[in-house]
Amino acid sequence: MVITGYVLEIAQVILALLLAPGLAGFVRWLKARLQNRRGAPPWQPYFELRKLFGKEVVMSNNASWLFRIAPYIIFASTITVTLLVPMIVAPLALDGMGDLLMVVYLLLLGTFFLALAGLDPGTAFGGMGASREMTVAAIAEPTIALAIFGLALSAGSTNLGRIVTQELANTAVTLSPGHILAFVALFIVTLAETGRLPVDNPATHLELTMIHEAMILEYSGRYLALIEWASWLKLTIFFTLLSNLFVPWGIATTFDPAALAVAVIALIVKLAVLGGIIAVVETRVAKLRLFRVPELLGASFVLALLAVTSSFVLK
Amino acid sequence: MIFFLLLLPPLIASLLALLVRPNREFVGWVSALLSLISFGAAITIAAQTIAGDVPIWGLAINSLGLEGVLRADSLSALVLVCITGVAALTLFLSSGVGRVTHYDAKQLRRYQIFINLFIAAMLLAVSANNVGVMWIAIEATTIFSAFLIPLTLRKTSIEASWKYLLLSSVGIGLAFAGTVLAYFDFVSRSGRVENALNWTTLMATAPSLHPEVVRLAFVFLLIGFGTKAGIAPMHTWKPDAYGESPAPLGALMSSALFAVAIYAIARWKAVTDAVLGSGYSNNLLLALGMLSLIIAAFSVVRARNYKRMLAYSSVEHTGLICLGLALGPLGAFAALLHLVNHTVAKSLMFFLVGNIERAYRSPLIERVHGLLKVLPQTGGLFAVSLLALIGLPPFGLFVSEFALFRAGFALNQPVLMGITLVLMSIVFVSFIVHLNKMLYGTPTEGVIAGKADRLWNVAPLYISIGILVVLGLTLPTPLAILLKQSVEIIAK
Amino acid sequence: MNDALFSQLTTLGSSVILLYGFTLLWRKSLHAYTVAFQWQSVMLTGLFLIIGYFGHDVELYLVAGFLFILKVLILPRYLGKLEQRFPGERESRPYVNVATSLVVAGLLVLLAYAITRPLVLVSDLPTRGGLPLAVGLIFVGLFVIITRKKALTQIVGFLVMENGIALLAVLGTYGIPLIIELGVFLDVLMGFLVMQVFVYHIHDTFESIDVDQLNELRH
Amino acid sequence: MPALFKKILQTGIVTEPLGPDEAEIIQLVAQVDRKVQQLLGRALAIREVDAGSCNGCELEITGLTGPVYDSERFGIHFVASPRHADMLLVTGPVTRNMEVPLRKTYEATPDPKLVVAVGDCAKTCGVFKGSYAVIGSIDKVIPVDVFVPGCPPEPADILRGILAALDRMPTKRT
Amino acid sequence: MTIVLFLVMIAAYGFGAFVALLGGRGPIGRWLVAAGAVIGAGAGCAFGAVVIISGQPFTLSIPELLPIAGGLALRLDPLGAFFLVVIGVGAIPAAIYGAGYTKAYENGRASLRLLGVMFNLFLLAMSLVTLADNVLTFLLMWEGMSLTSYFLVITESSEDGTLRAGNWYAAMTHAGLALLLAAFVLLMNGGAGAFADLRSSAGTLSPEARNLIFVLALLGFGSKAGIVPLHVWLPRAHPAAPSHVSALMSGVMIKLGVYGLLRVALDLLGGGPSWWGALVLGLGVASALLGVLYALMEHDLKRLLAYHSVENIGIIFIGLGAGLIFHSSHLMTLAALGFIGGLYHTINHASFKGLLFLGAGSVLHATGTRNMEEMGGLIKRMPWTALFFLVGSAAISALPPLNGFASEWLVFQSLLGGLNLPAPEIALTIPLAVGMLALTSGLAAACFVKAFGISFLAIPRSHEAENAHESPLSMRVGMMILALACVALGLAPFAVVPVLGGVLAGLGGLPDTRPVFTLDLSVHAPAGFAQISPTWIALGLLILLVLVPLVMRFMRVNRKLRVGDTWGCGRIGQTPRMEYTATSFAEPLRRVFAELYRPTKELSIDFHPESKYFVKSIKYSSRITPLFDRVLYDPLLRLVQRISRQVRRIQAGSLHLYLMYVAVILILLLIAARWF
Repeated sequence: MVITGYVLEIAQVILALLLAPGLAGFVRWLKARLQNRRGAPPWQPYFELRKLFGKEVVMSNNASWLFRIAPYIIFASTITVTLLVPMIVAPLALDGMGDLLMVVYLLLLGTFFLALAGLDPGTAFGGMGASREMTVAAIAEPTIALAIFGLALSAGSTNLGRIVTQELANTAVTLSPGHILAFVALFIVTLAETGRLPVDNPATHLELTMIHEAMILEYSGRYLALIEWASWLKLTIFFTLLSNLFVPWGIATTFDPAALAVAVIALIVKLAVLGGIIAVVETRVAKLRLFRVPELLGASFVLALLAVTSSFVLK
Repeated sequence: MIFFLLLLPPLIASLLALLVRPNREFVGWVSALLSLISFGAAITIAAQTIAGDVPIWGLAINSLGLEGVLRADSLSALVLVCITGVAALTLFLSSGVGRVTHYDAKQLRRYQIFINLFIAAMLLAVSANNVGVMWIAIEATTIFSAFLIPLTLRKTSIEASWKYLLLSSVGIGLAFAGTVLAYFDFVSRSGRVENALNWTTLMATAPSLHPEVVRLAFVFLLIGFGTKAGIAPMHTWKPDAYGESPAPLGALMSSALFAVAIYAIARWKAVTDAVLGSGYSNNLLLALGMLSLIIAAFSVVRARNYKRMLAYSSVEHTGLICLGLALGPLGAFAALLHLVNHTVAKSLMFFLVGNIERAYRSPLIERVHGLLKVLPQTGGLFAVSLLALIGLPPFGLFVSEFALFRAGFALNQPVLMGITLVLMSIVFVSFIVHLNKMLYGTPTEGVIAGKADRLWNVAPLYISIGILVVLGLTLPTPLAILLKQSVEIIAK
Repeated sequence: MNDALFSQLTTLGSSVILLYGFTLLWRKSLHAYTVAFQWQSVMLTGLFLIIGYFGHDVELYLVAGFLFILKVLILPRYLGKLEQRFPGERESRPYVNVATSLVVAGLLVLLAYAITRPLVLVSDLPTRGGLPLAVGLIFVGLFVIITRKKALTQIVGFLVMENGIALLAVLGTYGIPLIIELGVFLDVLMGFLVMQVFVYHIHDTFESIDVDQLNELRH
Repeated sequence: MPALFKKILQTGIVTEPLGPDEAEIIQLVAQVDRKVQQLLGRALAIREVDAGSCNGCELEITGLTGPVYDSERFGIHFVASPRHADMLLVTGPVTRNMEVPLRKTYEATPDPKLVVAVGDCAKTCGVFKGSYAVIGSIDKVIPVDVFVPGCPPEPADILRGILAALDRMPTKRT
Repeated sequence: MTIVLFLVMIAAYGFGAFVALLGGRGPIGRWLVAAGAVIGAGAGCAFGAVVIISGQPFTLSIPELLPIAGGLALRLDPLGAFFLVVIGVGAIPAAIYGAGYTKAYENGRASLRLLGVMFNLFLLAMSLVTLADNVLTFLLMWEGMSLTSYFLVITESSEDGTLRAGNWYAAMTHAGLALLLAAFVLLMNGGAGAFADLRSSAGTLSPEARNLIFVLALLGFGSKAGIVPLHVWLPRAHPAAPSHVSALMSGVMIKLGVYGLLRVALDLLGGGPSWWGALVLGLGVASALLGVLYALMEHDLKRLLAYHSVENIGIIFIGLGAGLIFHSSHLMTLAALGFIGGLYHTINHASFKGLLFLGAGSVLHATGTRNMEEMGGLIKRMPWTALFFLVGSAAISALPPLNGFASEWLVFQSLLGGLNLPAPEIALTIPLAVGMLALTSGLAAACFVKAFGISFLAIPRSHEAENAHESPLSMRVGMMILALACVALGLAPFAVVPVLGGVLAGLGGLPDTRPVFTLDLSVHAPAGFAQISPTWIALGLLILLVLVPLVMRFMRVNRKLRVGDTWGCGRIGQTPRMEYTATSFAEPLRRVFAELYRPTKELSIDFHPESKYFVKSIKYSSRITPLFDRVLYDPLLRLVQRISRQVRRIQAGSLHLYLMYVAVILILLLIAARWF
């Protein structure tokens, strides 16, 4: 039983790694369709990864060892997060290894090194990207913390496994106003953290409007592959959090194969739905000016604060 | 007998200086050595009072009022030790004693005559039992010191002396009026008695005196002796006189003379309290003490002249001591301890300032830079003693200020103490700022260290620092007893 | 009868002494000040004698003698010397003009009356009526010192104040103990001498005995 | 918002389907696909370099990314950095000022990489020939795999050129 | 045993100070001075550890000294012992580092004698603060600590601005002492002031008095700790002081403010109403946020670090505030969690901030500048320093698995416990604190990306940075010790948390929480609320960091790597002027928080005389005056100056006026005496 748990952990990581490019590709495909284009197929990102792993790396002569280890740290920290996020089964065997705060800070670890790597070659764009990325990350942080608080308030824990099981046990919580507000707040943060419109345009070619892309302009080959993969993984993680923490239905609470199968399907469906929402949103909205982003995040903070307050009042 | 050992040495020294003309170096040495005898006598008196004796001496000549005219209880002993100690230090460090001097023989002669007379007058004031004699002696200190301020006749020194002289005379005149009023009260109650002005008699009669008269009398006395002590707003002579007087005189005036004036106030306060209870005098002292603190604190902020800055520091400490005296036995203890500490620290300060002024030929802060480089000994000592003066540990003033605040808060005066703390912080910061300007930076052009900065020449000052540290870390038992007994005398 | 006379005499004497104090306020020449002080001291001596006589205090005669020597003979003589040294000096522009000075002095005497009320009530001496006048004289002396510019005037003011204190002492207590009195005289003399020396210094350095020139030391 | 999506639904996909007249392309894609997948997958990242063009070619290249031609469906997309690129799409004659940048861009691109020169100018310098500001054709500065003729070439031509270049990939592998 | 360690500690510091007094120059002199400090700190550390482990307090009383208020009384209980350990943790590396760092002073730039004496005495005074067991002893040591550190701050007195920094430091620290004096004297209530007496009599004080004492103590200790708005000395004094001294002051000394607050509020007063905690919490939040916001705007590396000290003290205070709030509601386990979070952050901050200051010192040593805009590319020239600084940066940004995360997690958890509070008005402020704490840590990460990225990465921005060199071994060893401490403290919260629980047990009625926070490789919040294991996370990260390249190799990923020019859109040359600067890095946040910063801008354009369309030169400058300088200190200073100008008029030079004062006061007092 214990071993099954650990096997499932590893299986979940592999599943996440496999799903992540597909999710990104799906969003892109859907966006293309919404732009009345045919677009690349959803599995296009897999090809891109494969291509990038096959290419050489060209590194700036100004860059240092930090530039070379950063992709591994980013990738490793993101995978570590997937060890903690219940995707198909809750609680996970390693649930006690970390809680939501750990998740957030592990992701921040990745962002931290990505920003440093952006500064390392000494280009203006890298610095610009790093500066903006850290600004957005910092301002998004309070909302995340409050959303966590809100969840903890209703579930009585910040460990993800317990939040999920608690909610499954008490479904009334799911549709409470606090929960919904927290969901919206976290959704906005997801847009910011994963570099989606209206905060950042993942498809831009224009350096001056970039955030995430600007930092990785110097990366190539396998390093770029790792970073891209990690960022898709991050998207998947946020989607999983949004879906499994707020709408935990379908997730397995036992290691029963049938339940697990249902859970995988449920997960894919939920990710697809969220991907669809993102695609719709990205089609609908224009990119905000950088200095309007704090207003958006401020709004999400207020939503999260309301979420916590209403949860508290209703408790 | 012991009083002769106390009072005669300075008189002899003065006489010697008068007779030997032109002045020779040995006069200085003799008077310095004689001062040690006085110091020894003061210590002996202190020892006697600690043992419970109260040395007393008088002439039983009828109708002269000289019966038991000299008396030294613990309070006197305490102040006497302070005075003789500072006097010894002063005389050893005076110009013309083994040091280069910039005075001519005539000036040195005058200096030796009057400084010893000045010391003698102070000693007499403190050892007098008769408050009239005390008054006379204190008035005499004004006169003798006025001769000393303008050793070299400059415009500013004359100005300072005149102001000092007139303010002190007026003040002391008012104190005399107060004394007369007290005597008047005594007489109208108990008739004319020759030794009525004896402190012991006054204290014994006090409970039956008329409160309304004593109230008035104490105002005159407080203003009068307060002028001498430099309580605001009668402090105005201090910056001028301290700024213009030669270092040894500054040292004596700021520490010993100040102690004498405080002594007189404390004595009269005891009498007043015996009549009126302590509330009345306490309120007056608190009011004037606070005023002194306020004026001193804000005057220091923008000080430009380091000698005058020290004068304001004196005003500040006057204020503190006034507060202490007004804060019951605990406060009186703190005040007296502070008086001792201040005596040591302030006298020290003036010698250092003298060295600095001689080297830099300017009393202005803005002209003094790189003190630590130019005069390493003096500069270092100056920094240390300034820190001691603003109440930093491990120096005595820290402990006595702590005791003062303890007394204040214990008496439920948090607002007053709070204001005091704020004002003291202002003084502290200002002093640090001024000190930094002087200690560091590129040395001012054309400054010569001279011999004054040699280790040997400042060695006695290390003793002062040592005393301050000892007082900061511990309280020697004899001193503790002396203080306790003194407190019993002035605050019951 | 005797007491009443005594009382009237002392009050009258005190009043005259106070009036001599007022002289300082309306005259301008230094010489007039010296003279006023001299006469005031004469009156004071007389008062000492009266009180000595009525109060049966022999000591007071002695004190009166010293007083006469010091304040009527010695001090005016020195003052005279000083004013001859500086012939041009007049108290021409005091800080407070004559009229105001007189009004203020009057108010000060009134104040003295108010303040010394307890003294008068407490004392049962026939001389008590003069006590307010004595305190008033102290105030007036102080006022002169404050408002007059010449160093010499200030000295005279100071001496007048001293006279006021002596008056207070003699009226209130029939004189303080002799030895103290003598000490006081000595102090006054020495103090005067010092001041006199300084007046010369001031004149030598500032070429005038105007005290308001002494304003270099400030802050 | 509903209005927008209504319009999206009404418009439908505007990307032109690969009709029978593009059979050649279909074939090309099918041929190249197998060969190059090992190297570049079905993903080609292009960095466009304007070495001094009159912007005619750029207009056509932009057309390539638009909904009608929609090069993305082939897995071709344009990137912001040569570091990310597999192919440089160079236009115009090389001007004096663009010589070094062009070379640097080439150096910055990781191997394996391709160069497609678009337009007549790239080969012949066109009307700019002989200008003091022009160095010469693209291949004077960097090795070019395929030239796409035309002034300007149509998007389909460019696409064809890109695919032709891909065909050359295996030979460049060393 | 303990007495031996105590005496060794005193003797070693004394020895260090004595050697310094003899000169302390040359390699041997400097090493002997450092040896005194190292042995002293080591003994102190061991001393503290023994007390913590045994739980037996050490006591020593010398009634002959300070007889005026109960003699010199020393007692080391576990709480003091913990801080003694913190001192050791900061002091040992700083001293080792200092041995190399002070070589630069051999040329007479500063007095090595004064530095050595004060350094050892400073450590001694700090150590004795933790031992003080009565009021006067405490104040004596406290002021001794302030005084010695003041001299350390002005070590480089010939540098511009050092003395002004010293003035600020002296002013703030003295104001603090004044407040503490008031607080303690009120607490003494006329007694002798032994802490045991205060503890037992504190309950008898009136609530007003207790409140007053608490507020005074909070402000007094807060001024040392550097909470907003009393923090103004930190960004001034830290840059001025030699770097190993900054490390000590920031890493250790300001923590004694925390110690004092705990000692007074929790131990002596035994806790109080919940608004005490709320006040501490509020100040903590304000300090954390303002500290990091102003840090972001700094490009002086050491000033930046100093502002981060304000931030971290804020975080510690948030923990303490939460603890006090829970304590007042008798939620003792949660209270313990808050205090543990605060204490844990205390030792963590000591290690990473010490490390960062030492790193900044190395940079200063190598480049001669503290201005980040003149650095860059140092990672290649001083790789060790860069590595250590990176560790410190990651730790202070609370990135797992380093130590900053562990303690911030505890603080977060204690705040999340706020939902258990019975008082809704305070419970509702807690979410806000959570949000602000999160914002703080996010901004801190941003700030350290800037600090590390601009200083160490990319191309050198100045000739000095170009020619920078790695620091000598002693300095590297000093930094290494602290870097290892950061890692160890981050990996072993399961070991640290129970120890802290033991340290707090019994203070103000706190229970022994050792059984609550269990002892496997993870840390638990109370009642199974949450659980993390940084140890496992670190292991996971480590495995993945090895595994990912291995798998990549196995999958035959292209492993070629070519080094080429930086891609600069084809520009001819890449020069430092093209890099992002510290100022530009922080620009977005500066705009976001413009309301707070209120930058003043100055733009002067020099036009060509012929036409204004031709610009000869443009000069742009922008300055930020910190909020409290603007609204509090500048007006205050102006007020003092104004009063001072008025008061100085009293001494106008006119004798008549002076006499008038005498007459007026005489008459006033006579009237008062007669009728009032």
